[in-house]
Amino acid sequence: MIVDIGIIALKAFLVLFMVLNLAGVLGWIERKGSALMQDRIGANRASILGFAGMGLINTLVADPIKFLTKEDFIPPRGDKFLHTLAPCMALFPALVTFAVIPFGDTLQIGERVINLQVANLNIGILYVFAMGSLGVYGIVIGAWASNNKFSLLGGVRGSAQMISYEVAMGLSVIGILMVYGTLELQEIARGQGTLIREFLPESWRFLKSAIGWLPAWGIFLQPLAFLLFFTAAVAETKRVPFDLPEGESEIVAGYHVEYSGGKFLMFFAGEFAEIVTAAALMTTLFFGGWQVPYLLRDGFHFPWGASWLLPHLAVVLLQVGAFAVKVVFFCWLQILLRWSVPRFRYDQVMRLGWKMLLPLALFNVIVTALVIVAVQ
Amino acid sequence: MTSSMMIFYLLAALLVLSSLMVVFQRNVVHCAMALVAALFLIAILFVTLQAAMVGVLQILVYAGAIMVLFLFVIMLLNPTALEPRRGLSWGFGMLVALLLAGALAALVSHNEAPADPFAATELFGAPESLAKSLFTDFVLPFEIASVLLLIAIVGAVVLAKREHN
Amino acid sequence: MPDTSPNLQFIQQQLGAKVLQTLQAQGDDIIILDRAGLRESFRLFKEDSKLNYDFLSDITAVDYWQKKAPRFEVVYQVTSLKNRRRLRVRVPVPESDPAVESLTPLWRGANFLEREVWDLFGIRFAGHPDLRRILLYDEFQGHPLRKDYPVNLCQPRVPERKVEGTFVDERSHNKLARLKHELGSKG
Amino acid sequence: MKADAKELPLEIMELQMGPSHPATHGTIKFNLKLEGERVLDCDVEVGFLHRGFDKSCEQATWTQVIPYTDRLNYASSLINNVGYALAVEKLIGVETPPRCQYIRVIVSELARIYDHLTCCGMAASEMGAITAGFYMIEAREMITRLVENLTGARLTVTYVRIGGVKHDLPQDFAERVKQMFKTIRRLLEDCDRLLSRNRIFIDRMSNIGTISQESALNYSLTGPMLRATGVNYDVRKVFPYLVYDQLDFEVPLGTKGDNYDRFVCRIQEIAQSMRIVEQALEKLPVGPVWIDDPRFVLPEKEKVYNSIEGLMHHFKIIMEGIQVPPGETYFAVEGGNGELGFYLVSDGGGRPYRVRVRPPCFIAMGAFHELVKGHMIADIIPTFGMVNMIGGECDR
Amino acid sequence: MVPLNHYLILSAAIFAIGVVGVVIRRNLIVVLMSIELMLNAVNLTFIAFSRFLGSMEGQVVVFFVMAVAAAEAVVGLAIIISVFRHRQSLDPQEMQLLKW
Repeated sequence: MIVDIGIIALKAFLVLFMVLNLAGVLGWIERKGSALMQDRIGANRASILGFAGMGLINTLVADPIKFLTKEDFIPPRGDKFLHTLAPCMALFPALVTFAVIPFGDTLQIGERVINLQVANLNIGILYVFAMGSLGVYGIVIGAWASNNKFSLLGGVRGSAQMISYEVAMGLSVIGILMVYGTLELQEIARGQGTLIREFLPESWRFLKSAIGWLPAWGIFLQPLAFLLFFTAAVAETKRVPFDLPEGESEIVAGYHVEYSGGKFLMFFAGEFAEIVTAAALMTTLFFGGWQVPYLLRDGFHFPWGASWLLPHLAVVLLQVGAFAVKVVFFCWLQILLRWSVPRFRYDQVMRLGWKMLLPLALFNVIVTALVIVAVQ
Repeated sequence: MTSSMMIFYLLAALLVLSSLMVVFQRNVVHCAMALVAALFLIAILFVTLQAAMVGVLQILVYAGAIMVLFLFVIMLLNPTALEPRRGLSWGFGMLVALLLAGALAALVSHNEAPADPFAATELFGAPESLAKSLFTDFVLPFEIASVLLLIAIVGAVVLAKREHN
Repeated sequence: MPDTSPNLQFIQQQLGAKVLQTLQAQGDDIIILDRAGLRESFRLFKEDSKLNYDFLSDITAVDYWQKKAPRFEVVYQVTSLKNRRRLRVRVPVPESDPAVESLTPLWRGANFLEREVWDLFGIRFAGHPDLRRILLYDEFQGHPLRKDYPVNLCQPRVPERKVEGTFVDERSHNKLARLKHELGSKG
Repeated sequence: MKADAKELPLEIMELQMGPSHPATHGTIKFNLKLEGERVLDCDVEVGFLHRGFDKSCEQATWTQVIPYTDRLNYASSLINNVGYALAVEKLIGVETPPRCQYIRVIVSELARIYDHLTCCGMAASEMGAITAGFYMIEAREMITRLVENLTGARLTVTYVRIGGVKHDLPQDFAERVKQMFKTIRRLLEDCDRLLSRNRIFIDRMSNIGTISQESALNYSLTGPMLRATGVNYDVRKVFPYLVYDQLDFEVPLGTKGDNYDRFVCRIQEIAQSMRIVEQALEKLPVGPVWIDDPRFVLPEKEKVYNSIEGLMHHFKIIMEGIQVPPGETYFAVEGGNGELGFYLVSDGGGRPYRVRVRPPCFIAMGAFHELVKGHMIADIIPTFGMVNMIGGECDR
Repeated sequence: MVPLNHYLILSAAIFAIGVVGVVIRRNLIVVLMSIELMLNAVNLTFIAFSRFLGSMEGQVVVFFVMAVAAAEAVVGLAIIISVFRHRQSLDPQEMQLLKW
């Protein structure tokens, strides 16, 4: 009993630690990466002994200290309680979502089998959406409590945008749920361990030989869904090109214009934690989660017959490593996106969400259903 | 007292507190936030009753969508003036509430409710079983609900649309 | 250099006594106009198919304080894009009644330019829809481009404008008071 | 419901955007009336950077005005210098030697490229396309370095003098310009891929801030703002000055008069300006860069230090200023934002009696409310960006 | 395990609080929120009964209640917006044109 609780606590601590640190690292990567893209140096004081790479450590320590030592400003006619509550509500959902994301298969130590996932809920993906839908309160409440017209505009934009894209996001995932037949994220990840040929009926010989050797990842089975999910996820994290609630050039900083110090740090960390969460979800749903292609429990089994057996611990480490690499890749992709495109306008975002993504997601669901019926 | 009882009492106390705040806070946004808290607590109660699916839907639909809509409208209208505090219907309201609570409590206490719950299986409350009853026994109400939602959407658009000259 | 050109002669014919003088300096066409019926004169410049000065380049003024009899001169630059000609119109304005007709009905672009002349010279434009100060603040006293406005004149300090609903919270008020106190004890 | 119950408008929100707002470049204020996100009315308040340019000029000698003109449109201070010097020269009635004229054309066009790069780059980065903005700023930085090499200053150059330019071009100038243009063309190609063909950018820019040809003329707009509506008015072509009539270049025109047309006009003008500079460098004649007239030109340092006549000559020009005959004149050049006119009045002394600048972006701000009315708040940003209001010029 | 009665008493209390809100508040939005509270109190009973009787039907009904609540909230808020546009007030006492 005690050991079980200890293991869960350890897992939760590890996940939180990784997410928060990755969020901090992303803050540095964003600065350095954007500098790389824009032919500048970027964060040029953050180095240790003149070695720029060490600036990462420097930044990880210096950033929070800088934020935490700044004055915590509450606008005079703002709502003190809600003003304090809002950043917590922005950070909280991004962190708790990670509880259901599997970062590896089961790990066997002696007799004990440890599921590498903090909590295995049978409604996994719904829990993610439920928590994600709470994220909007951080914005709306923060915007309202600031007693500032710019932040109010940001709050209105943010609430409309997040509700709209949640719909498209939810519908885009339905296809994945239909293919793998479960809501549990661990099961979805396991379902992506096979090859596509297992999904195809015997009679579709040509397709089987043509693409059958591909791993059965969501991206191959539901490419359109991935595009929709990616778009909606970027919109949910409120980053360029969907950063209208912030819109620093038009409504200054939108919902967090009146935030400073530690509270701003929470918004800031919340945004990066959301990026990590979105990347983890993309990985889990569409890129096999912790799966390495052709790596089964006992080692590699290639489709052309060759195999290479590995010890259990090595397999688990490989899988966890693969998950981490994929997550970091998708974080980087989102950061790359931020520095490449201009911002949408409010009505354009709404049009894209309701008139493009939603019908496409419905279309995807229908096509998926037809294909599944045909295959069976 | 078992741990489940303790959890229940904690949740119940918080739920009553937040419900009272919904009714007695003067600031509309505070009311709305209290209602969000109440809905969240009810969702947790659902989960303790092995209705995780419904609990999550509760958060998703109520807290995630309906309440945001409420906040959206509050911000849109921005009713700055606090509502007048008139004592007229206070007594009446309290009377009704007390009568109602009394009647319900009396009914409940006379009722021979089963103290021991049905021994639930793993599948009870899972998405599969909910879906199965939804799409077999309740398929007609389900369709009617979708039509209702459609009507609501159309109605809302018609009501809130600006009249163009 | 001749003091007239076919263009200027044509204008003189059309406007008659309103034209006080025509000049040609450095190749520029200049006419000095009476301020009576100014808008109608400009309507002629703008709408006459031969002149076709349909583009208002600039409006400004010059203060000839103690140099000329009507103290001010409002100067208009109009351009004909079609004929590729410029015309400068100078309108003397006396100090006793510094006002001319506004050109805003003809050119909406005259709005800001006339506001600026009012702001800096104190010449009013009759018929201007919104004659407010533009570069300077509302509480500014005098018109700085007049030659009798000293260069180094200090304007009185303007008290903070009371805006409905502004409120300084107690903490920052105390901070300010402390700061003032500290500065006072030092200096 | 009563039949006469009229629908009340929703709460109209008044929003004061500026003067310290990230998109207003620090020095302008929009008093907006909003319904939701839609702009019902916009009252432009300028003057936050007013520093009495006209009054200051009246206190200075004719030459001392030149540094003040640097600070008008500080993104294209060389054009301001050239315009002012040309106006004074017109008032005096002298003409500079050909080499000087070519050099003035070259520096004007460099300044124009600088101005347009600033405008487009800032507009892009304000819309979130920061990378494209930085590419343009990188190109701009190269021009700044070149200008620094030529004039000794990066921004407030004070390069042009009445009757000449401060000094001749440095030796490897042509070579450096060639190198620089190569890089700028490459960077502009990148920006073209990132911006001009980006769907989001096009959607944000086109059909926003549209103004018709008639209104644009009525509002006295000039420069890229007017040319984007299709009016072919470029001072360099219509009233040629310097040697522009001997150089081959085109005037890019738009059709719709929206922000996208303005953007494209400016980008194409950069290409045309580069053509002009290349031609001018090729045709650059040898000869002096000053007029040969001791009344306006300072003597050489050698003479000042070694002969009493030289010293007195220097002293007279510096202390009393150049003697400009009484009279008045108006002279306009094509500035970065349009017709940059100087109206000068001289009473015959060493100091100007009146210096008036026709500020193109001040006049453009007069039409701004027309451009943004009916659009969303977010549309103010690209519209304002493409007007390219420069506080120094607008508020003087 | 918590007995069923506890859940029923709790939901009765919440329901009563909701009724109080509907009766005493003078703000249409809060009235609407109180109605939501009452609906949730009922939901709680359904779920509790479903658990104690071992039948999924309670949960299904809650599902439908949610759909109805969503529809009701949307239409209610739309009505509130249009009422506010006409009267600039959210006080239900002022909407008395249909009074006898």
